[in-house]
Amino acid sequence: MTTHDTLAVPARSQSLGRFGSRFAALAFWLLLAVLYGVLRPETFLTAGTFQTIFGSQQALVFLTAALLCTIIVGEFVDMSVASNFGFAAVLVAVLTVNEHWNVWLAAVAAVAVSTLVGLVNGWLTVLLGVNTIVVTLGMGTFLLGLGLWITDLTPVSGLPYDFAQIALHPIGSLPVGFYEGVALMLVFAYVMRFTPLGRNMRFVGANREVSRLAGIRVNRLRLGAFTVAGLIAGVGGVVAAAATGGFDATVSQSYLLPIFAATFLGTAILEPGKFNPLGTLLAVYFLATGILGLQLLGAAGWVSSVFYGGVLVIAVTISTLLHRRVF
Amino acid sequence: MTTHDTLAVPARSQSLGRFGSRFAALAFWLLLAVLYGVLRPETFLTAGTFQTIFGSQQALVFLTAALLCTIIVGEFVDMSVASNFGFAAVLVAVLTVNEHWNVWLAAVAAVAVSTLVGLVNGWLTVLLGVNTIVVTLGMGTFLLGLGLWITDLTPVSGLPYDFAQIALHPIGSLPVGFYEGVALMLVFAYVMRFTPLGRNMRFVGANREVSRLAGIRVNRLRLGAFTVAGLIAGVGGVVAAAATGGFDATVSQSYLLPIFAATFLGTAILEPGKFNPLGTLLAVYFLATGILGLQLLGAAGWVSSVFYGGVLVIAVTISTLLHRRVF
Amino acid sequence: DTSSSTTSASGPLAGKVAQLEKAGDTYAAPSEPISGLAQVKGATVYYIPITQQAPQFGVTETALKTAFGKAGVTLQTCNGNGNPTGISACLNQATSAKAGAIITDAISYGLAANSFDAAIAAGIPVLNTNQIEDAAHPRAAKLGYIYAPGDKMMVAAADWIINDSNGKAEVVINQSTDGPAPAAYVDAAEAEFAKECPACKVTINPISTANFSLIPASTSSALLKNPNVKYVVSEFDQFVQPTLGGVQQAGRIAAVKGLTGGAQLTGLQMLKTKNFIYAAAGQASAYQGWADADAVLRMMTGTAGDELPEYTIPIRLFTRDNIGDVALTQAAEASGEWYGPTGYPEEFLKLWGLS
Amino acid sequence: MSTPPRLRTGAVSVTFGRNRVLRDVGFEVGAGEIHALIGQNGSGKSTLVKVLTGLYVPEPGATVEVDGVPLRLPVRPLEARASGVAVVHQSLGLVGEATVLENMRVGRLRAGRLSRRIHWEHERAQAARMFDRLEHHVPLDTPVHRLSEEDRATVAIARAMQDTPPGGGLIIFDESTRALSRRSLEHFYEMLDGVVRAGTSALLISHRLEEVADVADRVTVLRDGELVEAGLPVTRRGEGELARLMLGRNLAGLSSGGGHARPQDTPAVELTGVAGSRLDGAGVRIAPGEIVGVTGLADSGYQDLPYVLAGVERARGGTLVVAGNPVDLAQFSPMAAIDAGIALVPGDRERAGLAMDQSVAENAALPRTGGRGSRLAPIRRRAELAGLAPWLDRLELSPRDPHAVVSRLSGGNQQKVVLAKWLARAPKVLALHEPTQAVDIGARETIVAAVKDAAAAGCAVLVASGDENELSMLCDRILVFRDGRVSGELTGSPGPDEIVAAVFSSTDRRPLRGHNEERGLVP
Ligand SMILES: Nc1ncnc2c1ncn2[C@@H]1O[C@H](COP(=O)(O)OP(=O)(O)OP(=O)(O)O)[C@@H](O)[C@H]1O
Ligand SMILES: Nc1ncnc2c1ncn2[C@@H]1O[C@H](COP(=O)(O)OP(=O)(O)OP(=O)(O)O)[C@@H](O)[C@H]1O
Ligand SMILES: [Mg+2]
Ligand SMILES: [Mg+2]
Repeated sequence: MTTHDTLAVPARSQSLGRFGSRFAALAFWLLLAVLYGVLRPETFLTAGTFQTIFGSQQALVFLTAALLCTIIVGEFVDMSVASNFGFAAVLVAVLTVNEHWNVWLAAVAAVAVSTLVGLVNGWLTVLLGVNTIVVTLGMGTFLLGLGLWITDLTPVSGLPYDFAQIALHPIGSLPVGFYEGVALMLVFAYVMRFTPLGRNMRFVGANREVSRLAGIRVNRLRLGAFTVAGLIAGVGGVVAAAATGGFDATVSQSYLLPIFAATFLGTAILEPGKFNPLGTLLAVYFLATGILGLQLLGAAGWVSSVFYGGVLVIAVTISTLLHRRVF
Repeated sequence: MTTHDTLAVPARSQSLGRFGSRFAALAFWLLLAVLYGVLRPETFLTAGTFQTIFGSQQALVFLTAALLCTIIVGEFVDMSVASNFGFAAVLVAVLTVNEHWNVWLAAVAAVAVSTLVGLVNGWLTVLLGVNTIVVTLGMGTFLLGLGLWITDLTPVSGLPYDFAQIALHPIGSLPVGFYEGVALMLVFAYVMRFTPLGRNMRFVGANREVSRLAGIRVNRLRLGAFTVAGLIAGVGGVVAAAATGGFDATVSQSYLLPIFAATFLGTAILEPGKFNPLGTLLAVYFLATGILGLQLLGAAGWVSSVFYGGVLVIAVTISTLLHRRVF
Repeated sequence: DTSSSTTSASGPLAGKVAQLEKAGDTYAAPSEPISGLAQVKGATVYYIPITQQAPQFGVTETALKTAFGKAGVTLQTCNGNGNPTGISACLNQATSAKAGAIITDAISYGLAANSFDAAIAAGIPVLNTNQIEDAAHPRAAKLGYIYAPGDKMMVAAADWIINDSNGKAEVVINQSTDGPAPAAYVDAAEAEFAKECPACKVTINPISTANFSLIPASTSSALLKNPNVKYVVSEFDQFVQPTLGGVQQAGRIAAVKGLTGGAQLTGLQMLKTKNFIYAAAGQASAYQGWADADAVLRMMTGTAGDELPEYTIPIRLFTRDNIGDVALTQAAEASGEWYGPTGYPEEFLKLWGLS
Repeated sequence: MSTPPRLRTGAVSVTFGRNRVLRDVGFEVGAGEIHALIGQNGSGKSTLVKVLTGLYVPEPGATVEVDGVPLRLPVRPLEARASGVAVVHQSLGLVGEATVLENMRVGRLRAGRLSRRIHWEHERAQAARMFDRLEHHVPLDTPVHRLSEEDRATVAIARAMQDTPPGGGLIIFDESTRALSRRSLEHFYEMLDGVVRAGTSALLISHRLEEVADVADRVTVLRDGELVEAGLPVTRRGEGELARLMLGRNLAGLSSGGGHARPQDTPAVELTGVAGSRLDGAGVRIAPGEIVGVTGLADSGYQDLPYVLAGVERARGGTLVVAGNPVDLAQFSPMAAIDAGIALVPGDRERAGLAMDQSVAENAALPRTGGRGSRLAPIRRRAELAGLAPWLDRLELSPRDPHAVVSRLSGGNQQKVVLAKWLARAPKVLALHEPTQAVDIGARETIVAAVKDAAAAGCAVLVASGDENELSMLCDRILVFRDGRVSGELTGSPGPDEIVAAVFSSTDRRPLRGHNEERGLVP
């Protein structure tokens, strides 16, 4: 990594504080793993643990990627990604199981609907100028209701087994869904770091007028970000439905806090103070590690919330303070 | 109302669009009530309906008031109010039922803890400069976990009957909790409209640096806003626990969407484009009316989500468009 | 609320209700002993309740922990969080950790069919408890079912209402939509009303764990639509408080009697303090924990073959009449003394050759 | 015993990270004087002001006294106010949507004893008193964004004056006057003169040395965070001498006018009949190598011309011909303009010039990745940096670090980055709006030279400015606007006086303030 391939790197980028703020969270992750390994070698230090941590977070990876799309172009938090994801998941299940569509056709239809939802979000926000939170919160609640309606408030399941292979087919010891999520984030990171598109996105996020004057088609980019966010949420929903063989419309709401937690925690990793795809990916697995370990130690269900909340505040506070001290 | 007591009111405030955007939502409310009355006179046009609409929204009124405190001074959405409310509610129940404290003492302790939580939020945000969403989201998740912990993940109940009177004592045909919520919002509206404090809050929300140079103690005001938000959430939680005789920690999460929906819908009522206490209060009852009517018409549980989401987007979009035309 | 009500001794189902109000005399235990318990020592069994939010699973979990402790088996609990994704994650975690066995509680097979399939394919015994047997996945060597008495509890509540109202009640049942089993339980209650009380009118109000905030509103609108309703049943304990909120909002708290199924300490405390609840049906969740442990040990050791013994989980109806004799403590709840004599752990241990 | 000075600072030092920005700065402002604080970009002027307003904490040992009474450090804004110190924020610091009355009184509003209500009659009277003292009146109930520029300046001064007791106190202006047109500036100093005559002091920060020479009684000079001169009387010191004090070297004669116009058959740019929000039939022809200025009164519309030319503001009608190719103005966009080789340096740096949280290099490279071209081919960062380096050297960016975050640069250095960003593109047409705002006189020279070099290389330059000095330094000819169209033309490298005369069509360019000697105020 060269020093000049990052945005917003201060002059003294070699300084200790800087380094600290960049890798503090990673060091803490390692420490956590070692700690659990020492405390529970027989259960934690097994292939099963590894598989659980890395094989179970696909939904979160897709959801955080969708959230990042719009956050990076400066739209404050798209509250509809979770519902959109959930709607795609129930839609593919309902169309296949209740309406007897071909499952692949149903999957394409579900992704198309999610993408359209993203486009409508974008249209309302970008072209009509309605507040982002209002639009996405309203759209999210609306979709949740629709999802409950088409499923009659009950979980729908019964997707065919071969369809499940798009999520579960094992490669090495991990399901293919893991690689899909990682590939998505790597592509995202590549775009952000190395391409004009990524730079344009960051600038639109930082200052719309400056970007417009530099010839960036700001509104198109923002609209695109909303649409792609819808697309990613839709694909994620379809993969999640495939993995469980069905879905329940209300599930998506339980992702809201973890999505935000992972995305904001990502701002404390690798590129402190900035939303970044790889930091977010690491944050997802970091949180999964912490919670799994605590479960193995025998902690009860409440511990995951305490952990999510505590780690988020502490990590970002430390990162903020270290980051600030450098200057 | 004198002409100079408004911030951000344009000169042509008498114009039709202006008037429209101010009262469009109210007219729609009236229309809705008439419609339901015509469709279901035997059930909708009863005292029971009236009682249900106005006697059931205390929790939302307190929660939206808490959210407004920080939004008005320019902090983007305090995500912890719902959890803080829930924590106060379970704390009073746990202290009284499990720990056998005197219930009034427990209530005071719960409110004190909530206020402290608000203060910590403020300290992290205002003095350490950590991102508002991170702090409040993290704190909210953390409190949710703590609430689950102290209740062992299950509902706690058994608060004494006379304690319930602080929420349920009937005055006219409505419980006293209704009047408490309305009084809170009226005081809030008075402060915002007539006092120096309210004017200072709006200025801090509009431009921190200018306010600081004008001699407003900006950080103190922001810290105060967070603390008062915690206080209001705590009082609301205690009242809610009194009403049901106990509480369940996870319930608070289900308020998240309604709080935001009502608060943002409030920006389309009375003072378009601005967060305002009375508009929010009306939005709360507006949403309650709509949902109750739909339920009386026989719609299922999903309808409330569709209604919340749909009304939010449509109302704020119309308000945005009307408002825009005026300028 | 101080208006008192005693079970109407002259009501149509007085005898049946009186029977339901009594604690049982014995807990049934299987007769066959288990052999080869030594081979499962050190194994880890996963316990996956649909949500830890419902109090009864905590009681079962405690009993399981005690029972397995005696057998040298470790218990690992994983919260299903009330949704298929969470449940799948738990099942997958157990599968990749090569669990000795998996016990699911109140989770229908179809909710996470792929993950159930995967666990069974990996050779892990799966015990599906508190559920209806899935037609597409019948019991087999690696898949056992223990049926829950949820229907009995709902029927008990129905019986009490029929008796209390002298055969002419209007009832709202807040039915959980979290899976097919709760619907089946309420169906049983409806059948009981149809059979025993043709004059009764039952309204179903569907509610769900994930939409807690909607429960008060939908309850109060159900009451507004049916102004003569005198009884409101909450299917499980965790729904009592929002249900109560709905009754309060409709201004009907004085006129309506509340009931709950799946009663644990919370509901019983409300019963005792005469807060809204008039009757509560509960099942012996502690005993269920021992029964689950017994069944799983049989599956793990191969003692059972393809057939598990029948376990009957006792239920009891608590009312304002008999609640005075019930010790409302966590210890009492965990011992199972509310439902019958507390000697059953000994009997199980005897079967396991551990006493 | 002599009376203590109005303001005395002692040994004020400020360090950011490892960067010592102020070093033992001690100076005094006397009663009833206008005291100028000058220095190069990044010399620490704003930092000093921010110490006085309490935003920055000075290192231990610093002292700040007002009328001989020491203030606690770090300064509490309310204490400073109580002792009579007021600050006028950059760009005047008014909240546009609020009314004049609210802007005047916020932070001072008093609540009724019981009701806690604001007594608007009292507040109104207080505000009106200030306008009486200034002898200028502004409608109290109008939102500030509806006011004319002059009235806004009046409100800003009136607001600051509330903190100063009549005949006492100190008002600090940190480049507050930067955006004011000549007419407003005259109005501004007329009012300020009245205030200062009554005994109030003013501390003035400005890069317009002409302004300083005209209005200041004494001057304090900072260089690299250190005091060069403290309280030097300005009497008869010209701009040149002030510049020498500031830069520590002689400026090679203030240049004026004279590009390298190469009048040819085809103009590089030809705008005709442009109609827009404020424009009504405006037009301009610029030959390759020519530098053309446009100016006029504040609402004459001249400021819109560069934005129309760069496709940023949609014109309702009119034609544009670039290098012989006609362009549809109604469909014109920034992207098309960049394709056509047109670069715009906007006037509002914070809003339209730079993304403040990004680095210098990223900002400068943005035009390369905006515009047309592949979106997914990797960026070549090394090449971008190499292209930027010479411009950083030429414009003397300080600190000269391409990876520095822009928000940490001083205002003038930020302006240099905006220029570097567009000059490095080697545009065919350069549209500039107030290009040398906020930069010190030394940097102004280099910027002027850079623009002239670009012109010499064949670039056609349009400069929109209300600053007659800037125009006179840059332009070959100047078009004066009135009512949205060109009303007059000055050719042959016109001087500042000529420009002002043409704009205001009254012959006198009044001095900003009567000469010091005449007032007899020189200590
Ligand atoms: N918050 C900050 N963090 C780091 N460095 C800063 C900060 N603020 C200012 N500086 C640096 O301090 C120095 C002095 O800046 P200051 O703004 O006081 O200069 P100035 O004299 O006002 O310049 P200008 O004439 O351009 O306005 C500059 O080098 C600037 O980069
Ligand atoms: N509190 C702060 N924290 C960080 N950076 C700051 C702070 N205050 C100011 N700066 C930065 O320090 C630099 C100097 O700011 P300042 O307000 O002095 O600009 P300025 O020199 O007055 O601008 P101009 O010359 O355009 O008038 C700017 O880049 C500004 O963004
Ligand atoms: Mg400055
Ligand atoms: Mg400056």
